[in-house]
Amino acid sequence: MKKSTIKRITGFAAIAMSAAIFAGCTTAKTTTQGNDQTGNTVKIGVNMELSGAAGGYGNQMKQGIQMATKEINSKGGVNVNGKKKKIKLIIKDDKTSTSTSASVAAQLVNNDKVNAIIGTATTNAGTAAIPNETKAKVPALSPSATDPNFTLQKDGKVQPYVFRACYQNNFQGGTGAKFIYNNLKAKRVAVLGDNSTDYGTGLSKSFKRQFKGKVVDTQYFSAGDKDFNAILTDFKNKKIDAIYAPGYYSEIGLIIKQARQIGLNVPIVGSDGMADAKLVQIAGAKNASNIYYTTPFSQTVAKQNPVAVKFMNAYKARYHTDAPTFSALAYDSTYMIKQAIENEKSANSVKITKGLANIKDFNGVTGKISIDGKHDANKPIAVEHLNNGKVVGSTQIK
Amino acid sequence: MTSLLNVEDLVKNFGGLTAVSDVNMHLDDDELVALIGPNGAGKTTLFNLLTGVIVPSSGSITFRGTDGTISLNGMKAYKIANLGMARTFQNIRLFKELSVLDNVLIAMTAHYKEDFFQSVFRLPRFYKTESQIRKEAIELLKIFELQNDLDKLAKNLPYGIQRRLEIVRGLAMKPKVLFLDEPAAGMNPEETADLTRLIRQVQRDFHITVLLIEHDMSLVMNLASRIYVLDHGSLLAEGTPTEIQQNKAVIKAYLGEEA
Amino acid sequence: MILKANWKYNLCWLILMVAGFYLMNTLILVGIINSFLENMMVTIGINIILAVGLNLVIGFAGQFSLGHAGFMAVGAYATAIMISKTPTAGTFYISIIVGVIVAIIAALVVGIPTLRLRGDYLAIATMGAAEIIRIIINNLKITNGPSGMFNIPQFATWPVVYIMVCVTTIIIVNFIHSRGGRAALAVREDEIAAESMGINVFKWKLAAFVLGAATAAVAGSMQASYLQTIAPSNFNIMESIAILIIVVLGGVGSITGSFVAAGILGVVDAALQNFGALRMVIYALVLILIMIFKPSGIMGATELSFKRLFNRKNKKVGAKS
Amino acid sequence: MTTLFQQLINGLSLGSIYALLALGYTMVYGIIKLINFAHGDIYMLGAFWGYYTINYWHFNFIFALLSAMVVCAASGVIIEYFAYRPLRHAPRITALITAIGVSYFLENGMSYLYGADTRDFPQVIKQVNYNLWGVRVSNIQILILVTACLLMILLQLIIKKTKMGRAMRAVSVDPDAAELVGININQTISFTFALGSSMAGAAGVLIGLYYNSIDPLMGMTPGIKAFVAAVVGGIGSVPGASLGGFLIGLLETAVQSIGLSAYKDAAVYLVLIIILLVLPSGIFGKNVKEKV
Repeated sequence: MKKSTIKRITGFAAIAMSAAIFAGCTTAKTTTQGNDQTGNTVKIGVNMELSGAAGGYGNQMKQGIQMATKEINSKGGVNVNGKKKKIKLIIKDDKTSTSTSASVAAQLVNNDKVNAIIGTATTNAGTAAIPNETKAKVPALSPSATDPNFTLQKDGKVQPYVFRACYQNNFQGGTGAKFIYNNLKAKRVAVLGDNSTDYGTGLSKSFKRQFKGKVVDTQYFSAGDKDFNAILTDFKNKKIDAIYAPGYYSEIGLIIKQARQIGLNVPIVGSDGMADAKLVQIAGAKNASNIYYTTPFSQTVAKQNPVAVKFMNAYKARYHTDAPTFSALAYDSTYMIKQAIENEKSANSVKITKGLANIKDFNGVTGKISIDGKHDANKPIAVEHLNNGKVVGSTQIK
Repeated sequence: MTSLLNVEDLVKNFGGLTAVSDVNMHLDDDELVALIGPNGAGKTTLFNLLTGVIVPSSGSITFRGTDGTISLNGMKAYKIANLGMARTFQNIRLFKELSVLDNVLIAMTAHYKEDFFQSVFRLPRFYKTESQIRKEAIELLKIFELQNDLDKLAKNLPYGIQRRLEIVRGLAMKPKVLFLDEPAAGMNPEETADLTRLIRQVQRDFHITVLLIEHDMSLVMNLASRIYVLDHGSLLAEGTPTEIQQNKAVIKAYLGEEA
Repeated sequence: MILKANWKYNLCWLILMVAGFYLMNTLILVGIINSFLENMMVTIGINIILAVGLNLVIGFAGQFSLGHAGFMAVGAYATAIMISKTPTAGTFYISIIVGVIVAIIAALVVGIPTLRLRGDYLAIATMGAAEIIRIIINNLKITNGPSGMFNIPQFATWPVVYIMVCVTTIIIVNFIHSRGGRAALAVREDEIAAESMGINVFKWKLAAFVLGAATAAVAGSMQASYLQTIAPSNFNIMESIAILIIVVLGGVGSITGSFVAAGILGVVDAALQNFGALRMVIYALVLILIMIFKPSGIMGATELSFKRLFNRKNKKVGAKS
Repeated sequence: MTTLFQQLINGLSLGSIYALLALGYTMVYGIIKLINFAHGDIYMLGAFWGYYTINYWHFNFIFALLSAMVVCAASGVIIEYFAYRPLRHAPRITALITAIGVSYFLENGMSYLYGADTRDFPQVIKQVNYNLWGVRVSNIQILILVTACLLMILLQLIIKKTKMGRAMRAVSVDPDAAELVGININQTISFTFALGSSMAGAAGVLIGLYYNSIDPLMGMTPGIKAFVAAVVGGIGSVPGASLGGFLIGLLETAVQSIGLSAYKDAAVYLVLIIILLVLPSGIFGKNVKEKV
């Protein structure tokens, strides 16, 4: 009787011991020099939210990446140290799930041996992929992960293999705060943010931190909500000068529509998640007046930017609709990787990482992009102004 | 000495319907009492009241426990069961998907202790209690000739054996009173004869009080020392089998006016 | 007598566990299992812990809970918060215990009122409770709101997860085959009969529910520290449903089934990554078809049992001689 | 005071949407005890049908609404026939998983075929706001409220007064006994699905028009809320579903108007749990006790 127990306990001890010993072995062996470029292609992995909660945005990004790749390949490919290599995209779906994103990243870097990764759309899925990317020394460039700490390690040092092509929340939220206070001269503001993503809450928080006037009320909604009448009715009674509403166009469009219908006509200021033609379609052109949003991808600014004009025309020709910001950001991400390869004259993943870190004044659809020491994308920011559903002006914010 | 179980002025109303009204009865140690009555007389309702499945509207039920008399009114069914009252069900309620042995072991739950850590980490003490309790269960099953069916699922047993297992399961609780709800229902004469022997054996060997609901008069008259007759929720008569057989009111209730 | 018979089976299980461990270890050392496959296996392992715990509640105690992800969240955040503050292996193991304790408290708070409900009503109430837990986490400062927490130090390497899968499974299987487990089974089979057998139905329901919640917390701790990232959206209704799917697909009331289904779904999930938007369509179709053609799940209610294997062999030998 | 009334209107209009969806849940659950997770997605199908027929076939509103009801009724019947009927005697949890599978299939199938983007619903009825003593009501809000109430009354009449309704009630109480007295169970269940799904189809078009925004995942959140509403009202009961819907709508509005918008869903679930604890089968549900 005693025997079996003792055996069991010793057995457990054996497992635990060997676990401890072999855990050391297994982690010790992973010292690679990154993934080299092989054959006639440069492999770029796409770790993207193609299904699940952010599936809609992920698919827009996929379109941008595919467009850029097609363009590059039709011109012969990427110039790797004098030789033209075609880009091979390996697109995988992470379901908007952290665990799947980690698995996708592992598969891309280990099985497919990609040289660089574009993705993910959301911060949460992105951070889950970082350990696997770092282990394999493959850079990941996210078109739209906005959390300020996304590119940082716990101790505040930069994540060596993680980059982003978009603004981080503090910058964009701060810009919104400055614009509302300085340009709109609004002193009493209500915040209505998307509480189901880091994007909406992150912007709300940084806005509140940096706004010099008074934030009268802060309310939240979740992605998928359709009825905002209760909150807006409440806002209407609070004598506010403006609403700051960071979120995506699908909900902000409804907020604009419902605010105007209950006669709440104060300016509504949002972020680049709003910069989509669908915003006006959902809100209704008549309602989409007195609307402002911070964006890198201003349609008016874009007219002076040949890269952007080309992109917008190509997008419209292919998908029969105005290009969404997400597609533009993903399109830029693809070209940034191309630029990094050509600058470093190598498509080895470690070299691409170095190339990405050194990108300066890259001419993208979303403006002149430079990667800073925190691997954030620095680019000019503009505030676009909508009236009757049309962009009537844009203001550069310094 | 007071009776083992004492029922006074027991009433149960369901909405406007009185299912049991002003029932007085008592059960003494070691006797076999039958409860008879036409269909819908409230026999099973009375059982449910006594075992705590339903709560009486008024009246009292008291039980002589080890330390004095306890009122059972409003007590939870499992607590009443643990005082020493076991029962079977009219429409057999065995744990169908479990083995014969498990059915009996479950009934013994209150009679042994197993600490969570003992059982989860399979400490020596666990094996000790487990083997002891199994031995006990198997011995009990042996008495009722079920020792060869230990691992069979209860639902796969023949009907008569299921009835028998339900009685064994009740006995495994080491009860002071055993309530049997129509144990002979659906049995052929041969099975009924077996059952009669069985109940007698139970009462003799285990020295417990048995209260029996039954329609089979031969069985009742054979076994019971006293009989209660229930009709329309109230007690019609009480007495020995011979007394009941000659009671005019009872004959009337059973055979209708013309008798 | 029982003891002698039992240690043989126990030894078999022990050998199986150790052999599994060394097999996996060797495959990693020779490079057959790379970090992608390791990732897949760890995910499967975490899902096994979750499914086995939920199977205890649904399959063995017969209580339809749809709130498993809520308890997982409790464990995940306990670990994430604690090891982000003090990143040591010791803190990690303490954080698992803390997660389990908090999950037990949460399970008591949720279970004591709701376990009076039956069937679908219980399901919807537990689902609501889990959502409440998630919404609270989503709005707290210490949990970093919807952004979730990342850069969590990795202490849950695959051997840790492997051992946790073994430990939680042993605990639950041993619980099922003991006094408490039998009482829970009686509750599942027939509450009224169980009550009249002197079984405190509510107590055993609650015990199973709490034990299930505790293992879910362990799974949460593993996930937080293995993935190094958690967010409230990982623990929504869909996650609870995903765990339920594993349990039902494997067979309600079969621990072996939960293992098999978690494995199959893990492989299918990894294989479908290439299908983009089509993946969930395929997944849904597979799910519907399996349910229609195998309504009781892959394993039904049967278990892999060395005892039965031995007995079968003995019977054969007996027949020959 | 005006604000209070305005919020009341907001709550009622939100509630009428939940009520409309809850009706379908309650009917299907009432008859085969299945939480039809795909119900919210049938509502989505209705909205998309309206979107395409109005945009491309230039249906007028009434015709789009009626055709959406027919199409959704048909898809409900087809889903029941292929996915649920084979499982009628299987464990209920199996049927539930199948329902979840169907829901995933519809959501992701639509995303795959038509894209996961949000799109704007054609505004075939011009929205007009009426101002009554400072309280604003739009014509579409009134339309939805009236439709919800009319459909509820219609359903109640069908269930209480028609032969089919009697059959439905019989099947819901005891399918075996119903079959013995000559009721065609398959037909009755199909009819129930048709009826419930056509409600969802109507809701899809109306809500599409009201909010002007539809997407393949639009059925998920309201679907769960509507189910909660049905449970609160007492699942299986038609007036209960409507009452539950309005209750949830008002509650959400109240929580948001006092500034706790982040906890609005938590409040809904909390009230759900409390109501179930006091009334274990919801407000109008019958508490069936097991006979011993």
